[in-house]
Amino acid sequence: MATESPEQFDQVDWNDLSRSGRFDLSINSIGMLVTALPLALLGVYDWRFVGDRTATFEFVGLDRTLETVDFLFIFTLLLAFWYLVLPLYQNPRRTRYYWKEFKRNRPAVVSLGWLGIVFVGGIVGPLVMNAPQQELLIAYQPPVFTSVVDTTPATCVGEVINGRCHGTWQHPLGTTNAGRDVFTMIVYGMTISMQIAFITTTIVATVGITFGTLSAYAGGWVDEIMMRFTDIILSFPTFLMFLLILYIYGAGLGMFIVVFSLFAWGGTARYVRSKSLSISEEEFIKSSRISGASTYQVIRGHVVPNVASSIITQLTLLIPGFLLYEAQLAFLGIGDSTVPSWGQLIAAGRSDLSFAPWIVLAPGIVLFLTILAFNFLGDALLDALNPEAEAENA
Amino acid sequence: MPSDQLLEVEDLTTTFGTDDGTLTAVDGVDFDVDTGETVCIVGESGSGKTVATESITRIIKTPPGEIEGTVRYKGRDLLAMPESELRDIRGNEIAHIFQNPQEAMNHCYTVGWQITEALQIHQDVSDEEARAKAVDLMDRVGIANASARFDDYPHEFSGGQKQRVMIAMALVGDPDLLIADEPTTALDVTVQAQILRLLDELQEEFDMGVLFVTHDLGVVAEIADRIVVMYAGKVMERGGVLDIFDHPAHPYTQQLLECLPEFGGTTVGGIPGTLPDPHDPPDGCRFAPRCEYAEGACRAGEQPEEIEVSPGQRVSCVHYRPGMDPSVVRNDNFEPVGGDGAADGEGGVSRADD
Amino acid sequence: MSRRGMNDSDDSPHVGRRQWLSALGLAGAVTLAGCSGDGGGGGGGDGNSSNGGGSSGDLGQEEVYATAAAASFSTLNPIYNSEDGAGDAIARALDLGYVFDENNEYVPLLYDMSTEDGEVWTFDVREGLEFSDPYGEVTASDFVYLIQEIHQSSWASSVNSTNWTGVEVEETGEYEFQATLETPQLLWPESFDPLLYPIPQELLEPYVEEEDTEGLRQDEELLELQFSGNLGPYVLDEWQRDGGTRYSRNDDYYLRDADDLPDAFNEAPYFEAAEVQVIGEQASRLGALETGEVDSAAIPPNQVESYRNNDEIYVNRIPQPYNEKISVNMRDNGWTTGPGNMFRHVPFRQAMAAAIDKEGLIEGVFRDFAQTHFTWQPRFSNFYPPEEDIPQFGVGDSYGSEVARGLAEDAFAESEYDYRFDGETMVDPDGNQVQLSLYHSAGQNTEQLMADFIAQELGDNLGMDVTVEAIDGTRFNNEYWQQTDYPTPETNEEGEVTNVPDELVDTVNGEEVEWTQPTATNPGPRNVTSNQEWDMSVVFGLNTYPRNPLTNNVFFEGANPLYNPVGYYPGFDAEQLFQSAREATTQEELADALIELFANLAEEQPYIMLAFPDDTVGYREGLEGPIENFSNGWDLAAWRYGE
Amino acid sequence: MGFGRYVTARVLWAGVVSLVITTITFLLLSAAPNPDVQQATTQAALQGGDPAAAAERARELRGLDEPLYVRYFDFIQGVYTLDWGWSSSRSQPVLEAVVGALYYTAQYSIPWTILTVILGPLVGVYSAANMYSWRDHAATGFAFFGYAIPNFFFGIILLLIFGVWLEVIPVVYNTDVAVFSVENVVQLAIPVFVLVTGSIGALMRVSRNESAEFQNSDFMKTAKAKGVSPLRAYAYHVMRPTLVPVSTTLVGQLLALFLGSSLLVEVVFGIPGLGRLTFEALLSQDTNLVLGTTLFFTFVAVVGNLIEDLVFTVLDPRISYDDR
Repeated sequence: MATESPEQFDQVDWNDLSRSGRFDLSINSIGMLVTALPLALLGVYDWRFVGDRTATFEFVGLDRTLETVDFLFIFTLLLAFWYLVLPLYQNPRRTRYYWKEFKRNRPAVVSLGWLGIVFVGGIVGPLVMNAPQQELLIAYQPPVFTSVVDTTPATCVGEVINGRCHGTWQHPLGTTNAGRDVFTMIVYGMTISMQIAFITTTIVATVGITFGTLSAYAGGWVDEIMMRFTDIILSFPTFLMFLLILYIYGAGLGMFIVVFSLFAWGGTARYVRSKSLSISEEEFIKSSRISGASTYQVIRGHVVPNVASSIITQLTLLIPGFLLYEAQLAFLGIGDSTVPSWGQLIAAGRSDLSFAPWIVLAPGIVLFLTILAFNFLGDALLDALNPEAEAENA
Repeated sequence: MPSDQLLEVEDLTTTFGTDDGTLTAVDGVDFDVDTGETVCIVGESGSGKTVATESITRIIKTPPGEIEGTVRYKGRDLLAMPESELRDIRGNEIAHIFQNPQEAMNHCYTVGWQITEALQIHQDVSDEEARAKAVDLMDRVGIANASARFDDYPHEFSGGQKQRVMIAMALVGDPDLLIADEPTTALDVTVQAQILRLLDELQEEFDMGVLFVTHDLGVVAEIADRIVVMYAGKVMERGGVLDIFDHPAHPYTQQLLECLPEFGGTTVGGIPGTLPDPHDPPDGCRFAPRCEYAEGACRAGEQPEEIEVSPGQRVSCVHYRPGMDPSVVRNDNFEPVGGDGAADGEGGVSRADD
Repeated sequence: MSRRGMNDSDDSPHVGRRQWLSALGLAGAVTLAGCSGDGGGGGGGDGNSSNGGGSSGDLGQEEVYATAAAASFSTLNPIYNSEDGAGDAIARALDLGYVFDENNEYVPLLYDMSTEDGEVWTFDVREGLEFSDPYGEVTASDFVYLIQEIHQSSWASSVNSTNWTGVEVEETGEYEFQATLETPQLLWPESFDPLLYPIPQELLEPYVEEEDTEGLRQDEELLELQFSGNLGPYVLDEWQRDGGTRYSRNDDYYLRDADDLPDAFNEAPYFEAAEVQVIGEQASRLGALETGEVDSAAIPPNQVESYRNNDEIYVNRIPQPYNEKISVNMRDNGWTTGPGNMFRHVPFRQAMAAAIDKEGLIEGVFRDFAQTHFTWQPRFSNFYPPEEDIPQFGVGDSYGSEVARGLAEDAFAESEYDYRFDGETMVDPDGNQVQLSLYHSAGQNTEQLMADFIAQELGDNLGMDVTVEAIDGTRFNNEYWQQTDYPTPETNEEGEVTNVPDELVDTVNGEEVEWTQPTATNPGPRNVTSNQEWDMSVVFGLNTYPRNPLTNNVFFEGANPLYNPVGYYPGFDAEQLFQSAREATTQEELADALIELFANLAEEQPYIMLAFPDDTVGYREGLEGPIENFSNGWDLAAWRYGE
Repeated sequence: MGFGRYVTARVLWAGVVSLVITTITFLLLSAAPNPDVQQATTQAALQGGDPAAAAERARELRGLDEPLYVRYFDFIQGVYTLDWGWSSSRSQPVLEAVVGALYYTAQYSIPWTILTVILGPLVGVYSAANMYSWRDHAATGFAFFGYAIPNFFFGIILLLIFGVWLEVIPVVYNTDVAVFSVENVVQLAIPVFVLVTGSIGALMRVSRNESAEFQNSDFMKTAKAKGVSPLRAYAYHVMRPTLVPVSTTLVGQLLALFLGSSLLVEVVFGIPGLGRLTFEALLSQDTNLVLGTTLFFTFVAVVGNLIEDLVFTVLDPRISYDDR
């Protein structure tokens, strides 16, 4: 079984980084810098020079506005590419090993496939599909292969047989009360879900790891204060507080992401701290200290790689929570209505549920499947990245 | 074999169904233990010793495990017995001590609770009686201030103390047979000696048969009456402790002994090679792939039948078959070190003990 | 002010006719959530659902008359209630002064009103009205005390206080009192200003002495209507804050003995008990209707057809005076896309009105259950101008890209800034597309549909880029719609204005206008703005007051009326028209002035007027009483199940 | 440190946390404009009075003219003396509103909690005992399903099926029925079921994985060797250590659901409980009530975390009080 320790996987690429020191950067970091720089420039350009409502890419003729959330999203995508995907490519042997381990869990493979679809759909969909337009006259078209009483839709796009309007392939999942195509809206919702997933993950990981390691290495009363602070964060009724903020100040998707991820890192920080404490006791850290490695290098080279696998798992299991919160807010009618999320779609169809259930069912099922997929994936990662757990289950 | 033995194991075979096929951990093993006697099962880790002992009272999980053969305890076949009847024997007549005292106790309960548990399951005793007996036993196994420590939790005990508690736990039902599975392995050397001494004393006191599993021949030398050498689920050699230490017949036994520093310890790195794949054991002698004397006959057919090489000492090796030359194996490379440390050993028959 | 919707969140109260000004005064509290949901502010259960198959105790199906409210009530204290839903709940146990019947005739309940000249009004209090013990009979002094010590006090902040500003009240007999208005008003009762609840003087006295607002607000007798005596068809038994209210029949109901009312009242009420159930979810209200748990509910237009096929339910369509319109911000913080607020140009507003297909909107969003809205009156109003006198933007020839663009070009010509069409696109002087935001209430499906429709039409026909944004009604009201922190004129001890700061002075149509009485909903000239900038909104609908259109002076009487959040400066002499309407001594004069007013408003489009949605209410088959008229519910106490 | 001192320290700390969160809430709300004052101002303006004076009076009346710290201390004093003010959106004292809503919340929360606490670990351990059997797979599937399906979505679907289509449960929550009546059981069955499926999944997973570890542990072997019956072994030797990690998950799960999803469930099913109370208080900008409900939820969260800590300590004798 797990004769190769997965930790080695993490160690290698992180060690590469730490060994090379702070100025002699690895290809990953160079790549990250090289790609993030234009993004930052574009961000500054968008912020300083482009009018509030002018499309960011107007100078090249593209009519697409980038919001702050989009910039963050692209940034996290770059991070994921340079530090997650590229290392996998750089070490094909390990990747193959991982794939072999991972492949054994069939639901997880299916889940990964589904999330892949959501991811690609979220990135590519909005580029190739037009945003769903309101067409009141074709409101409430049923999904293909189904039919409804023909008084439900304003006009029926498909055939009317025996007083029932039949769905068509033009609108495979039907249309909303505004005549928007449900399928298109679901594809657009994928972008939102992926943005939530990637950005929150990055924020939680960054804050959690920083806080946890700092706390562990500072020790003493600093550690005490930091951990008590974490306690408060953990008992904070985030959902309630967000409602409060929303009502007093108003908030969009960006605010949602920031608030929820800023109150979600408590568990990660606690975990990283305890792990760092135990690792710091281990010989190799002592020896690397003796050999003159700085605290930064120790954390970077030893602590982070050692906690990485657990954190990836933890984060995978956090994401569904965020998606759920977004949907809940939207359902309450207080989400960010300018973003076409699945939750918004569910909320829009809620009052029509009894006669046009597909408006709620389609995004609801997609949301359900996505949350399910993240859970399966998290479970599989837990097994694949943690040989002990694997051994137990065998 | 006479049926008045305390424990007779015949043709014991334990297999596990796994994803990669059937794994045979113990493959047709026989041995027996008599009252008041200490029998040691010796072998490398993974040779099937533990599985063999745990198969006796069917502690092995079935499934995935599957146990075949006969295990007669006081004439009754344990393997054919219904589970409920067997439960009355476990912990009451046959007790177990396990390798890792750290893990073998439930961290959620006090040691007292855990010691008395077996008693209260099997015997109709009041809480007070149980407690009194447990405290007595704890005292007996050498735990100071036993009545106070009765209510302590396992994590409040040191490793050696835990093993003492485990022993108390095993003895609380006055067992006739004690199966001790590497009870000293996890302990440091001084504590090991104390525990061994304790076991020795207790065996006499309780007049038990002891089946002792270990890979440590040093321990064997101290306590064993008889030895069963196992390798890859098969018995390689068996006999009285003196016979085997004096003139080990099987190349495997010889190599095991060579690892002992008292015996000159030439092969410091252990025996070269690894155990065969239990899913697919080699033909012929299981040890053949690692045996320096192996020849064609070793690699064909079944494991060789056991051949008596001296009274009570039997070996499973083709070289002792009639018509073979045992001296190929019994060469002079083997030079057991005598009790006084002098290396004389022509024929290698000096006494390690006694 | 109402926004009706077909989704469950339009639970918030909309303001009934009874309390029109309270609504205005509390525009904050009332239009906030901006919607109303239910059907109608008539006198009773109309808009809500009425339930013949209630569940009270052991009573049979038809012995309980229950209505369902979409939202729970903030208060049942008659002095402080400003919500329509709670008004209905109070009305079960406590009658108001008078109602209008289906022919728009005044029907006296507690008192009759009469006048010679519209200036001095005499109130004749009905005899035999009894409070509960120990308060005794209702007399003129109770009403006079209520008006003078509560409504006209400076401390009580009652919701009706504005109605009585400047009115002199005098007790002239045990059952008679007189009110003298500052200016004559022929349609005073129609304005619902002189509508009063009966409240015992003795109950109020301790609070008046202490000027104890909180105490009055929180008084249990008021909150639980414990003094209601024989003054309502039912007696309030219980107010469950979330569940609603429960009543039992009032056998002593005074109208049983009234001989000036239809005979149906002799036996009223016809139910042993009554309930107002709070059912928040629209789907649940409909579900309850379908399963028979309740048997009347407002039906969203897109489902009317399916309910029409239901044998147990009939659907009434009740026209309403509450409008759907786009508010365009003509203040300095509007038109955020560039310089020169184009909303200030009449042709531009006309262009917007012409760019939106009103019939398409009504068909698509309201499924034809709405009327087109061209001027500030519904068509059933007596003061609706002749069709040929008013432009009908957004229908027929006055709809479409060409018309709209033509009008927009006129507006560009008026503007000092170089707005123009660049191909299909409307661009600002820098050549960037005009980009505006349009707010609607969060969670309001109908509003969102409408907003999306508007955005699309303005995009297609005027080449504007309109972003639709949802916002919570309360937040919109506080941060965008109103400004409570505004400059105030200096006053002397008598409260006379001595000096008006420059910020409160602006030139309107060449004349200098002073905002001597700024309000949160009209905090000053266009340079005084709300905290947040905004362009367009459909968050609030407004009442058009068809019974007494003079009331519309709060919106349009000059540039500085009470309610003008959008900063509209009339381009015609509105003040003069209102004045002549007020001074009219005959119905003809009144009508002439008002018709001219509405013709002008149709031209000016102070708000981009879109539609008057009808209420569509489903009733249980057999219920007698509901009418398809704005007055629906006036005789609620006499409603019953036919044999 | 002894157990007593440990508990004292934890309780004190819980007090501190609640104070911090209360303070944050107070600051958030005091930074927002007060709708009451705005209303008074508007009112005054319409009456022709002086809005500035009216605003001043309204502020005075509500004590808003005092410096922030005075208001803060008054507020804190009010919080701890249970004087939570008057709810303007419901015309009743805040405490009364909270207690009234709690009555309905408790009606579904108690059965939900009990069922979760009992069923979660039981099914989890059962699942582990039959690992990789069809029962295990069924239980696991159910766990994942319940975990992944959004409660509110599940709720409306079930309401649609059982309430509207099949008409076996009432569509409208009836507050009139007695707590212990068949009607109440019927109308609460679906909300409780939805919440249980939501909370039980994680518990089952944790119980299953943890007990899988324990049932293969050496001490289980010891127990078996002692002649302990399988039932007793599971009940004592597996369940007990499993409860330690499970208790953590349990409190966390219940709290998360209580503070988040139960609100949605109340909205979906029309239960006038605490969640809806909070939500409606926010909608109507009823400051006092918002504060009151926030306080209550904070209190629940803090107490929940406290209980979690204490239970953890009690259940796992290895935890020494000094470490935490």
